[in-house]
Amino acid sequence: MTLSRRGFFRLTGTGLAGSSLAALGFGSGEAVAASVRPFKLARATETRNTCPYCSVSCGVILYTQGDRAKNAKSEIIHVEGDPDHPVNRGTLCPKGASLLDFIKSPTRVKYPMHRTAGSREWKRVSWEFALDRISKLMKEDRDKNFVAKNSDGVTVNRWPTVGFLAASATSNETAFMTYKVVRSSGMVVFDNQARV
Amino acid sequence: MTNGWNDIKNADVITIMGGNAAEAHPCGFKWVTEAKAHNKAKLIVVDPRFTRSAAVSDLYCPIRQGSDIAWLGGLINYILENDKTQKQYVALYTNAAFIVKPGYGFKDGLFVGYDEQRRDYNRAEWDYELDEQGMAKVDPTLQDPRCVYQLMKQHYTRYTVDMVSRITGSPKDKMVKAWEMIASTGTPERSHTSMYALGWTQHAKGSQNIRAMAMVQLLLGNIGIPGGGMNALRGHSNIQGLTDLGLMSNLIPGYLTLANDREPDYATYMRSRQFKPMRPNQTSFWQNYGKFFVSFQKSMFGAAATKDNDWAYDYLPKLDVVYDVLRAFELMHQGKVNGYFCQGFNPLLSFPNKKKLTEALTKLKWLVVMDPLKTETAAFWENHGEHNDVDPTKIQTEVFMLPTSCFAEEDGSLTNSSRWIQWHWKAAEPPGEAKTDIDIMASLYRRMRAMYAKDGGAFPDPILNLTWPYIDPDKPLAEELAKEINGKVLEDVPDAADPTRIVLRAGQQMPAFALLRDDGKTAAGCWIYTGVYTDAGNMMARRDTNDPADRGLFPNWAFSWPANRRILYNRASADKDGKPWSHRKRLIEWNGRAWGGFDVPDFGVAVNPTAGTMPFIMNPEGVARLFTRGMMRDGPFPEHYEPFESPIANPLAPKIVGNPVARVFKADMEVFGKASDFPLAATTYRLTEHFHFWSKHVPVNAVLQPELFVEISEELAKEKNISKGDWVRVRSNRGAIKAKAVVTKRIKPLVCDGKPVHIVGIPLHWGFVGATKKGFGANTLTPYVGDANIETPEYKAFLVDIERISPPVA
Amino acid sequence: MATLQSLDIKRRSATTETPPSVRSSIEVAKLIDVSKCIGCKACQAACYEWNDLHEEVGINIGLYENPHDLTDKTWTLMRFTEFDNKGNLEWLIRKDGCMHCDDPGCLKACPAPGAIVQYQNGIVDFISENCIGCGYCVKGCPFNIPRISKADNKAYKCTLCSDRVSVGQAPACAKACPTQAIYFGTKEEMKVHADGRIADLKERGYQNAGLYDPPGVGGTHVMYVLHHNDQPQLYSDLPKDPKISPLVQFWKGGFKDVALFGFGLTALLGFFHYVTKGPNEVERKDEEAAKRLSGDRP
Amino acid sequence: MSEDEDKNILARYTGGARVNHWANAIILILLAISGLALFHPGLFFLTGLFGGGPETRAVHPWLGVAVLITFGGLFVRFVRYNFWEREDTKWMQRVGDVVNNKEENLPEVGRYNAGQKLVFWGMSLSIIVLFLSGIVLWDTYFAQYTTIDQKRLAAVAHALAASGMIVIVIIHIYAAIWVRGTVRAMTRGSVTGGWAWRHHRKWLKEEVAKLTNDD
Repeated sequence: MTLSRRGFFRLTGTGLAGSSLAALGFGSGEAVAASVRPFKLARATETRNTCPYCSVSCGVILYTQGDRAKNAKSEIIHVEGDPDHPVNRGTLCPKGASLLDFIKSPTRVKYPMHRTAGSREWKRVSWEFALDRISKLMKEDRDKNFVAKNSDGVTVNRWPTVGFLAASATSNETAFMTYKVVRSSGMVVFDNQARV
Repeated sequence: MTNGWNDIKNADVITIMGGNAAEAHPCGFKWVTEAKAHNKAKLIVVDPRFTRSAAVSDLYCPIRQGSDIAWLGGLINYILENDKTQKQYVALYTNAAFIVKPGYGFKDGLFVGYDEQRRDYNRAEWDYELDEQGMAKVDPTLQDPRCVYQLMKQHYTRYTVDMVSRITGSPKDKMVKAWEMIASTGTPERSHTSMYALGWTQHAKGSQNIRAMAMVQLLLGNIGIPGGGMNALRGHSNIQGLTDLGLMSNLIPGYLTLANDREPDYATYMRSRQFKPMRPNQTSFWQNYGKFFVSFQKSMFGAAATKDNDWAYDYLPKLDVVYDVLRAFELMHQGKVNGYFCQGFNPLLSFPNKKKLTEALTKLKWLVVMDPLKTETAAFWENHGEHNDVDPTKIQTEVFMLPTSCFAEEDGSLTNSSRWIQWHWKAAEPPGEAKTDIDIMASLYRRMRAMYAKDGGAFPDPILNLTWPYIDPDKPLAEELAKEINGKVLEDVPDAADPTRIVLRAGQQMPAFALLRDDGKTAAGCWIYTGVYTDAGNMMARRDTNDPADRGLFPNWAFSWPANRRILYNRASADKDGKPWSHRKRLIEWNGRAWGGFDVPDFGVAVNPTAGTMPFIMNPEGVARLFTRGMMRDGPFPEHYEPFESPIANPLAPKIVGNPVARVFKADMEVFGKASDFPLAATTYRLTEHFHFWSKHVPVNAVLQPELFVEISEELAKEKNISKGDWVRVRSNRGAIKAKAVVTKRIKPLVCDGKPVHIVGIPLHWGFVGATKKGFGANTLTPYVGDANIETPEYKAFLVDIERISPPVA
Repeated sequence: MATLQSLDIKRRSATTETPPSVRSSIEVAKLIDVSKCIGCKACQAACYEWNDLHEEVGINIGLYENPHDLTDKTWTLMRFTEFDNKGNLEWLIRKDGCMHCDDPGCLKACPAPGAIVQYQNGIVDFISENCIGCGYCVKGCPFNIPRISKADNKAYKCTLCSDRVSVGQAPACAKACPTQAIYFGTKEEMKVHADGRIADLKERGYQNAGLYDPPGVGGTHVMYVLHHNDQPQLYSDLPKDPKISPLVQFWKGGFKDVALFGFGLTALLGFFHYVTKGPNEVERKDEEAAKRLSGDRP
Repeated sequence: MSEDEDKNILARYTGGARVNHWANAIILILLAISGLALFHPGLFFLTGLFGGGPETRAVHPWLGVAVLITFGGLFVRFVRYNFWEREDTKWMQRVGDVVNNKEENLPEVGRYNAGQKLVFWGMSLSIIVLFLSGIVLWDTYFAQYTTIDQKRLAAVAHALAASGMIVIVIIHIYAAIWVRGTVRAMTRGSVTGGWAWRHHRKWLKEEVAKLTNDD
């Protein structure tokens, strides 16, 4: 072991007595507990995913508590970049690095909510109620406002009075499902975020 | 992106203009730093603000927002005047040699054929002269005064250094230095990449901004080359996928288009879409349009789509106009829309003119918001003081807020801007009772279908006949949908030469889009995605990190559309004989029998280059277009027009206000502000700490950028007596916002047309729900005007005024 | 005591002497290349998330720095400086945080045994259960890094993710950094890498580019590549030649031993005085003299 | 009190003064112990007396405040006897005789001799310095009011003043032991006439004169 400059001072300075004691076999200094925080992901389950924010689509690893055993509820406890991903190679931006806080955001919606005309408040409703009511509203409007032929008599089969704004962070599979449902109904007021 | 994120590392010169990659795409920007570190690349940043991209650039050139075409036109002029083009590439791979009709002309800022009443052009004369066989005439010497090269040269002679500097406010020395650096890549050994995003698209002439740089890239031979290309960085994680899958007002998956009212039947529809080659021996790939359309219809309507009913041609709606989002809200504002769905989208903050949007939503009978987060749109009827000053009792809209899962709670794929389709896996259950969007859409459809089956109603056929091949019809699986998008064989397809041999067996997943058919024997939800889920499995889930020769292509990582190709137009990386232009920039080459190399060739694998087939196989010309014919509504060459709200008159054509064919509704035209009332040039943008209106719900990001601010120069601050941290009010003719002031050296007044123009920067991330301090939407200020071609709103250039105010009472 | 080799302790606060260790491990370092930093704050976000820190949402005060200073929950902070370099604007963005000095002033100042330790790999870590919250580390630090929490009165600062490094991972900030402006490895490797970066910067016109590894504190395990290494103070007052303050050196150096010696000596002198000169006792004649003086009054 | 039977007894300290002194003394000892515990690693074990390191850190400044208050009481009580006089300088010049128990060579001393006065003023000064520097170091409440450089200076001043004070206290205690008959002044409030004659003759004379006048 080479003796660094600092080490030299240590030896010659106030530590002289102690060092000498140690050299004589007196292990001075009480063993005070000092250990690092345990690595918090040691046995967490890893799931590969893609950052939902921008179109770089960085690979991320979601770490969940629980080993998927029946009696352990999976809970995401950490998100980190996927080092294998060719584009981000484990790195993340400030949004990606805080994805956990997005998943756990206090303003996430957890239950279907409904606001009636003129009301000042939300009311929690059941899925059954919400879906029944929405599909009924849809059919009502479609049956009333569907344009089968235009003024020139050309078959156009469009439904111009209800619109759908699709997302731009949902999966392709969601997108295709949405496309099928929206277009088969004849809806034309249909767009996504690509224009903005 | 024509290329990909990793490929940026191969560039020698990188221009970030019309974007701010370091802030908006930090992990993609990594490959810029890699190019700088390992390829000795130089980074140029052209932006009104000295951004965090500029902070690590080699050259920063300021520019007034909305004057990009002038700057790029000057660059084109510089390249042509100084003879910096990559000559063989331009002569062979572009339409430089094509002869244009004699009727074409340009005068006083307008192309020939302008109709002021309709605010539109008659574009008939913007086309090639054809010979007797219907083939375009060319002059390979580029000397004919009516050839594209000469017309282009003539068009851009007006864009002198003096004129460009006068328009843009860019200092001449920096501007010319940047041009010189970019033009240095007009050689086979060097490449230049263009990285842009909404800084170019969010203008009334957004498409032409991009085209102008595309022309530069073609002149320098940088398309199809490693480290080159036109790279749209794009916005959301799956904005590429949503567009690919046709979730836009006029699209069918795979960039097919909906029919319009003038196309009553399938034959008429196909006539304007199956482009015939315009030069001998060209591919004109869109000749296959029918195969993609029929396969799509089979995927949608299955057995109900038959040859006899024109493949259920009438099941899809026809368009009288394009119902883009600006029109959607205009119609809503007029009371013509009754119900509206917002799926993971927050239009109240995303679209221009918030006041108009609130009025429009108020006129809806019902609104359904599907989102993991509580959005401002869902809460548009809630009173939030000055941040959303409405009276709920006066709003009669019925609103549903449906909780959806987020990315972490579902399986599926996303398509990034490199066109990589990547699969992701679910890690946990969604909170509370939240459901996936797939389940919600399926539930709505199932209820509709049941009602139509039972009670009938308006044209129930497409609803009743929609294919629904899912094991659990109420809960389709992402994998089932992925297989559907890929497509499958419906009936056995025998070999044309040997009918005993079955090429495609019924039930099999489609292996490639080249095998799709227009006889109803194949189905594919989105032809460009064919290959994502074959019989070999889920190609999107591939995780092979091998990258032969460090090209940055990663051919077996996930799947890249089309056909797992990583760099579009890669045939152009080789010369006419199929030899790479340079060893350093090689991608694919002709080995005498076939094309091969690092990437999947963007070309017929067995097409001998000596046949004269040119690289741009999607175009009927076979070459890339410097002159776009009538494809763009606002001109075959990009021309500089001022923003609709501009501090100066257009020095090139002072009488013309804005893009002469940009889409403006009448009432919106009336609320444009004048420079005399609103003398400051404003622009909106994102900050790296936030993602749109989403991350403000995230506590960590709220800590990193907690409160709305605007950025102004020290000079303007002095003039207006504003110090850093002061409260200011920013007004446009449409509204006013209050914000904190950030006074910075990073914004400087620019001298344009002889007078100083002050710039006000307005970040857009704040609203009235979330973890950040409440703030005003930047869209309180922005004008409601859309790009001439794709209707993107002009968020990047408008006029405001600013004043210091006393702090609001808490 | 930590058992992993990389976590063997080299020095421990307020311990008269740390026993010499049989094992020695490789020194690690984090290299922050300011010339590649885009100020995106990913490092800051990653730090919050990894360390489970929930900082308060603040306000804007006309700056990009948020929060406005390091806190007990913000262990790293991007600091922004706009520098007009003869007409060419430069936006100098520095990631501030613990430098993990080889001669740590905090450790020197700390009075609580084992509250601050320096591992063999160079990481200077605060062991919270031993911390008494006196704030001496704040006074000892030449970079003004540690902060005392109002919640639990303990000192906090960057740990260089000692928990990650101990299991062979890079610190959270280094892993997150999109542009490799933060690089992590052995100190030797980081110096070699820095040489390459400095050569590149010189080629791009930054003649004074260099490595900030200040010898005044024995070098650091967080180093900077600076375009203007001749003027580190440009980067939000990064000290030009940091060292442990002479006042702290005096206070925490030999003085404490001298003082104790002084106390003992004083007492000892008294003792020897007593045994040599004896007590000063009142004698009978004094009492009588007093009586005389006062007559017969008691 | 048979021992005192043949002696004159003089009152020296009132009950209040004694309570004040011992309160101050006890707190000061605790203050010194807690301070030393944080001052030298070798004495850190003393934090155990206070319940541990954080508790010691927390209690020390409050003890300081208590010392300031109790010493303030002593200061008010005794400051008037501690102004420097000409004899004190003379006394100091013959300090060698003091040490060698040759009091006969010294000038007559009033209520306090020069050494005692130095202890008084030394303590006063140390406590002022300790209090002021202590405030600067008391981060729990006052961290934001000073710069780090000021804090460093305060830390050094605190350490120096504390060391000085501890030396003075040691001398003070030793002097009380060495000069027999002194301790009772603070335990019983009185001294013998002989003690006063021997050490504070001028004071004795003044006291006697006062009594005479009272007659």
